[in-house]
Amino acid sequence: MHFIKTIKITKISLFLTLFILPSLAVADELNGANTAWILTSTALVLFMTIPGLAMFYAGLVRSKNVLSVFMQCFAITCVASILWLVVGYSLAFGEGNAWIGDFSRVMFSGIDRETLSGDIPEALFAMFQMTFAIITPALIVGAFAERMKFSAMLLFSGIWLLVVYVPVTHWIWGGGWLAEMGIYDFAGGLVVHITAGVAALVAAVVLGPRKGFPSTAMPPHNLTMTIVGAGMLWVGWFGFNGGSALAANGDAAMAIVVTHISASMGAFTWMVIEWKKFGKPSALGAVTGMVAGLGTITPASGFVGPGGALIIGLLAGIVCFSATQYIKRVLKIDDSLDVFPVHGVGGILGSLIVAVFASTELGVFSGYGFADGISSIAGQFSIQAIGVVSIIVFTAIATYVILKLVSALTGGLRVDSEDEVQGLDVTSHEETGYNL
Amino acid sequence: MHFIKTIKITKISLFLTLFILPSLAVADELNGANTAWILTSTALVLFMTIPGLAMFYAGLVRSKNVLSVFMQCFAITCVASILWLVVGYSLAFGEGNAWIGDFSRVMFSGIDRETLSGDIPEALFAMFQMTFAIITPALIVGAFAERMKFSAMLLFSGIWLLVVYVPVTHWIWGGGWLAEMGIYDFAGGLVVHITAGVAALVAAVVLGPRKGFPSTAMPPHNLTMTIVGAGMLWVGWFGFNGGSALAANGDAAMAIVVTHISASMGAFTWMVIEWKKFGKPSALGAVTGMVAGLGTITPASGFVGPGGALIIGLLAGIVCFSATQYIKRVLKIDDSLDVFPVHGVGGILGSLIVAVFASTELGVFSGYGFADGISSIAGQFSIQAIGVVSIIVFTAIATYVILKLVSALTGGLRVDSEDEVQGLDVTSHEETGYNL
Amino acid sequence: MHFIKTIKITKISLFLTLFILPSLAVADELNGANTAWILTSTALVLFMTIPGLAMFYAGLVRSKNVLSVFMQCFAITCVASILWLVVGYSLAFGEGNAWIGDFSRVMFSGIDRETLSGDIPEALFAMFQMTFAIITPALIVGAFAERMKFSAMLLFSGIWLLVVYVPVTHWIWGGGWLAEMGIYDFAGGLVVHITAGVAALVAAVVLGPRKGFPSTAMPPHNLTMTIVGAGMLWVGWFGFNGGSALAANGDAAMAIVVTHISASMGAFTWMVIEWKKFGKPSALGAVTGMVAGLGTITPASGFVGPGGALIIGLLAGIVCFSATQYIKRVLKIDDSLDVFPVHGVGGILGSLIVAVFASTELGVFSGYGFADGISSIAGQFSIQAIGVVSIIVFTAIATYVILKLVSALTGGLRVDSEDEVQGLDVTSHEETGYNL
Amino acid sequence: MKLITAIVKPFKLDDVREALNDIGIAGVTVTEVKGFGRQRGHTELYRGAEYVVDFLPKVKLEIAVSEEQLDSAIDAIVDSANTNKIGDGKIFVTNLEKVIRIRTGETGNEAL
Amino acid sequence: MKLITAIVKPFKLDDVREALNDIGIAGVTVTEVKGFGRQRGHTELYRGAEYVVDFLPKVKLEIAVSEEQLDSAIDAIVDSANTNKIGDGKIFVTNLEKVIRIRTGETGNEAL
Amino acid sequence: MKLITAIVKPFKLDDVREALNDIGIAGVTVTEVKGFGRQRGHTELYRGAEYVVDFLPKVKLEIAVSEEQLDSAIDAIVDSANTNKIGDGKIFVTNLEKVIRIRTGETGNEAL
Ligand SMILES: Nc1ncnc2c1ncn2[C@@H]1O[C@H](COP(=O)(O)OP(=O)(O)O)[C@@H](O)[C@H]1O
Ligand SMILES: Nc1ncnc2c1ncn2[C@@H]1O[C@H](COP(=O)(O)OP(=O)(O)O)[C@@H](O)[C@H]1O
Ligand SMILES: Nc1ncnc2c1ncn2[C@@H]1O[C@H](COP(=O)(O)OP(=O)(O)O)[C@@H](O)[C@H]1O
Repeated sequence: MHFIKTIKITKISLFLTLFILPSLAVADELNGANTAWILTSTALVLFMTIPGLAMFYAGLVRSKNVLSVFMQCFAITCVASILWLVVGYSLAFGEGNAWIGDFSRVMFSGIDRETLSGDIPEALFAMFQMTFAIITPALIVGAFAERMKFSAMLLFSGIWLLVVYVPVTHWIWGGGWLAEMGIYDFAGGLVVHITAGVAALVAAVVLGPRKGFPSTAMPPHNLTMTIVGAGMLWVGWFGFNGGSALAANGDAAMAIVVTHISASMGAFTWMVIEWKKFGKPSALGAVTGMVAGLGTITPASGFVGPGGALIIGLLAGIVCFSATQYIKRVLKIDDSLDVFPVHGVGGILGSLIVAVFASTELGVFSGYGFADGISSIAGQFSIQAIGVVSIIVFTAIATYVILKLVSALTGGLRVDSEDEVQGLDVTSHEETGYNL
Repeated sequence: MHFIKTIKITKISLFLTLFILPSLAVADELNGANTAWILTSTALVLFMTIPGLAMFYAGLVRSKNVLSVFMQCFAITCVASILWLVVGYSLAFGEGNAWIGDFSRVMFSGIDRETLSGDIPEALFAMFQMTFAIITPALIVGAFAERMKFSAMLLFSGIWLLVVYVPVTHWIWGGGWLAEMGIYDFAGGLVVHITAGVAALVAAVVLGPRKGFPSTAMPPHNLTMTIVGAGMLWVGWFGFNGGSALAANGDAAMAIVVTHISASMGAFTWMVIEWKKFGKPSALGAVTGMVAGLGTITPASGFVGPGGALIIGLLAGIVCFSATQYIKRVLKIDDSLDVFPVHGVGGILGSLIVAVFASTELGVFSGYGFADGISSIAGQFSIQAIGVVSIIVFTAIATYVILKLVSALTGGLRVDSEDEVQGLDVTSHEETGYNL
Repeated sequence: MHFIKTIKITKISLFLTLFILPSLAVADELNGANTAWILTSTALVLFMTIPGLAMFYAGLVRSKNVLSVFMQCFAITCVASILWLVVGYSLAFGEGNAWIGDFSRVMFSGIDRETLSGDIPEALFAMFQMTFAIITPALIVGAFAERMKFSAMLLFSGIWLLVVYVPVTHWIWGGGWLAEMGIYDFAGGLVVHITAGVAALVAAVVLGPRKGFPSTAMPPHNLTMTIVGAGMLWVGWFGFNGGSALAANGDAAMAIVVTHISASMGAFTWMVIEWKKFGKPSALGAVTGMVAGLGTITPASGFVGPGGALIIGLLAGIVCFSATQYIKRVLKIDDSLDVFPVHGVGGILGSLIVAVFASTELGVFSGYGFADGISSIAGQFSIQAIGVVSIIVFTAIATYVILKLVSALTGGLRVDSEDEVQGLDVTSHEETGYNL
Repeated sequence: MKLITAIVKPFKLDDVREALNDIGIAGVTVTEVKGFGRQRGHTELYRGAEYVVDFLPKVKLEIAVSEEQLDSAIDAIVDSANTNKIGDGKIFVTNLEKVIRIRTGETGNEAL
Repeated sequence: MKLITAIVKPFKLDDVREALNDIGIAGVTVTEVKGFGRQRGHTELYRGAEYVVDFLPKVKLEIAVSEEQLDSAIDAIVDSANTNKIGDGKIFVTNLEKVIRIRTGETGNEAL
Repeated sequence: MKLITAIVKPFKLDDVREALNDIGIAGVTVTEVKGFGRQRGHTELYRGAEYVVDFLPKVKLEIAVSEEQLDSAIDAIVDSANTNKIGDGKIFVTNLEKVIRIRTGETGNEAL
């Protein structure tokens, strides 16, 4: 996204000017309008995690674990923010090399109120990026909900942020090796959704299923909470994708249009599938399809048009629906809140299919062209495929290792079986969600 | 609103330039600040529907129907968005004639990232308008809640959007016959609230009351949800009315001021009436008065001042309170969540009274003047009255015909009586809202 | 904040130009970008009160009083808005003298759509300030929740707004005597949090504890509601502190960065303290620490850097945690929802400590310098201390007198004991929160 | 004295109470319960995970009556709660050895 | 053995439990119920639609006791739950034929 | 006929129902209750205010059975609900004088 879009103009020089040495970009002037929009977008993306995603997830668990999910999302928000300030931003967006940034921005040093990144304050750029660094580990929570130790969860999320999220961000948005290749990831299909989705799948397998899965029914305790959270995610996503234009202009507007259309189409498609297949469309299905549509359009949102978005939303609904059934019913993996089939699969789908719908030659389904120097769907597709595969492999291995390490450090990743039965709210936090 | 405000300057030419052929408006430059504010406003108006309105309504029904209301709001959001993209926007804002637009913008064709509408991207204008096209049919949900078939609801909403909302929008904001007359409707008193309110009344009558109405008590199942939704509506309305200025300037600021004042005064008035009449002010009363105040100020929000807003809010409280009592207690019509007495009556009141408080000669209650070429309250009032009456009549007839048609297509508009008793959540969506 | 930051440039003249006689500031031009951001910020700050703070508080009471808390927050919103329009803004920001404004802006007279305040519309500045005038009395609700008469509450809040909030605002942001001294209060540590916190303590003492306190357990009835409200407060605070820059620039960006960091650190610290002290970190603890971090950074948010914010958040967690324990366990004062220990103590802490971290000589913990003409931590600190002490004393005395007056007028501040047992929802509002 | 425990469909509660009222019985204590029996529940699907809801919401009425009221009370309940559909519920009768009104200390039929 | 079923006002629950505790009875099972009786409910208004809430929230305590404990238990409940206001509730006593503690299989008074 | 009232731990509900099913008893009425007994609750802390939750969530099963089914039903419950930990719960048996199926008016064992 951020990086990629500008690099198309004068690849290396702009890169240096805008991102690595922003304080030197004296020639550039602050653009107040763009700043206003990114300030807003930052609030919107934070809103996605708290309370949006927290509610979306918390409504899906059993009522004895509702606070534990909220607590995980909140604690991750705090820890990720502090880590991002201390070292994360610097390692992700500091110049460094093709693989990792450097320590030039540790504690946001060198970032003054006047320092710019492009034509917005660098403090704002770093803050906007912080909200992405928050939501990504928070997404993984859905995989290990209702059974992971709070201490292990915290340690895992912090390490994972630095070891997985930060380098991948550098590769794609920080001028790293995938950026150099011309990969397309407007707002985080690879950086956010694939990393989170794959980590979720690995975590679900390593932790094992919840006690009783899949024989015992574990229906969502409060679907109204989940739907309200879904609504907030939808709205917040305007900041996620629209803000990734880093400007208040037609790019941002079109990003919002395609985002919205894909969400609508994803939800509608999922609804229709359930209607056909099970006889009744469910509200949970509709909002799941919506999230699938949003996740899938994310990497493509700056590169495709409304027609493309319609197809992307349609495919998101079909593919993510099938993936959900497959993981749960066939593989019987307890990725409890379906993080991988929705975000992981959606992210993969979107990161690949952007190569098609970015094409300017599809009539009403056209997009806005390929990366600099690339002239065909196949050309763009192969770069996207390289990115997808390498990030899947890297994330899977790194996540596995981190989990094993954390397990060793905390004496096991899971709470003990009795606590799991009684619920994490009381046993881990000495609280109960509801006393109605 | 959008259209009307500009037409005052150089009526036809500007109209052509800004709205019908925006891509030709090459002379105009993108205004980043206005774009930033309308991007934000778009998010705010979507936020009004999901989760705002959905929560407001869902809290008012019985707990066995809570998900069905959420599902209706979500499904309408999806369907209205897709229809707006495919054909709705083009028919509403395409040049066309005095009655309807054309097909020049089908699938947003001709809208590029650089295309402007006035000084903001046309993609953004179309998207902002899309959020209005979403909330209008969603408002009607309150009338047929707890008893309408999901399939019939979906079909009705889609057809109604194209047959009622789209042409009325064209008449008023798309340069149609009412626009030509100089009608005032800043943010949708006629376009949104009267159409939705009247359609609600017709739907309530055609569908008939809920089983048990009015003898059985049907208290709101979760007023906290309703109040939270009300808060979101209030905040979101800043985007609805403030965004309708299509600029980040004093007009937007003043629109927000009067919106806020009318809401405060509407809520306060309703509260006081209940206090006097029933001995106790209720929270539901307060938020209902707030919505009445918001709905009533909507058509007037760009034309009146804070003093006028105070009076408008006061009248909104009094008139909508009386209307609610009348419809429910005297006429015994089961407009279940009071859509007509609040939105319909509020919309009518506001659309007429703007003719008074737009006057610049009322001292502290003055507004910002009449439409171009009109010089008296009576002059403006007669135009407003023509608009109100014709839109009421058109909406009522069209809604009735659509309902009959949908009924024929879906084998009856209502779920069967046993399903109604058991609740729509389980019978239509195979889910339950709460498993606390 | 607003005032203070500009006064540094050319103290008195700018003051006159920008704030007292804004309509004369003809030389200044509207800045659309700043307007866009303050429009957004205004929505965000309203969002903090409704539904944010209302949910935060309502979740903490027992379910029989949930609507009464919502109702109090909503009614205060209405009344404060109307009072602000009628006379509050004029008395706070009208030129007047060192102690109080004047009547030049009564009913916003003289404020046209073109009138500017600095480079944004004055209508917007007045509206933005209105949202601060709403949240401050609403914060006090937490002290007398579950037992105060609705009529007494309404009367108290209205009078308190005019007698306490309005003059203090004038002293600090309206060019009054503390402004003249060069006091630092970027977004309302003194104006908002100290006044509300001290008033809360006084109200808790004057009203006396809830029936049963402290022997009977009164656990929060819905912590999920509280946490969701907390999330909204966090997001909305970006508008509160970021908007107080009155511009979309690096100052706003940095204000958001330090706000976010302090919130994260406050929450994290509280969590760790509970973990150490009680064995388990609680979600309620985490969000309380977050609010403490936010309240504490508020006065400092435009003057300190991210390093300073980290320390401020840490101290907020430690100090406010201790204060909570002390008030509740040692003093046994039933400040029911801990308004004083969190907001009052946080506000005091932040208002004093800004004198340290504004210093430019603390390396990575540096801020952006002292007020005009002040050159040392001690210098700034003594001004801050004068402000803190005088506002505490003034607020305490005035609040006490108002409460006694209101008590006389309404025949006692509390509902009768039976109504308290049955709950305020039914006895004061004839409603119940939940019929699940 | 006898204690009647009746398990009926929730939407029949008002009818039953009215029928009891008509024969002069105003005191009833009601509990929301889950019923398992011949009548089957339904299946809910959450993202494809099946969840068989095998209980049905019912309400339980407990009514203390004097011997004389017993038969008319039973008849009143049967008549008003009957929908002729499976799951209409049951009536159980147990012997009540003692009844006391807390407010007054009255016992026996007086206390009903 | 006897089964005492007491219906009392919710805010009296703690007092009753304490009173029972004082006479050596620690085991109680409590259910939230809706009570209909002489005491009248209230009317709620939702946008002018009246809703008569004719039930009152009550709690039901079930206490299995030995014959010897019966009278003191009844006295304890009456004393602690009494507010001298209408709606204070009732006590019902039925005969218990058998009591079993699931954990140990103990029966009779042992199992209480 | 007898009425069995069993108080068990919530997570054992499914096991108990299955065990009853296995011996041919399908009808059960279940209530969520709060239990007080030997087993202790826990303490919750809200911003330092201690709140002793001294009750434990339990479920109460009511099962009407014929005399013949009584013993096997009791055994089934004891076996399936037993975790050998304190708080496993109790079984109470009372005499049922009458049972009526509302739908058909059948009485006695037929009605079960
Ligand atoms: N043996 C029993 N003991 C206790 N409750 C029973 C028993 N059998 C049925 N019930 C209750 O009665 C309700 C209705 O019974 P069911 O068998 O479904 O239909 P019917 O009443 O028509 O025979 C059940 O849901 C359950 O609550
Ligand atoms: N005949 C009855 N059978 C069962 N429960 C009863 C009966 N009469 C009263 N109750 C219960 O006792 C409660 C109190 O009874 P009520 O008549 O209101 O006052 P009082 O206890 O002073 O006589 C009722 O709310 C109801 O729950
Ligand atoms: N005397 C009693 N009367 C009614 N219910 C009881 C009685 N004693 C215990 N119970 C119920 O049984 C549950 C378990 O009892 P408890 O004493 O905790 O352990 P155990 O079942 O191992 O003896 C309690 O929570 C309560 O619901």
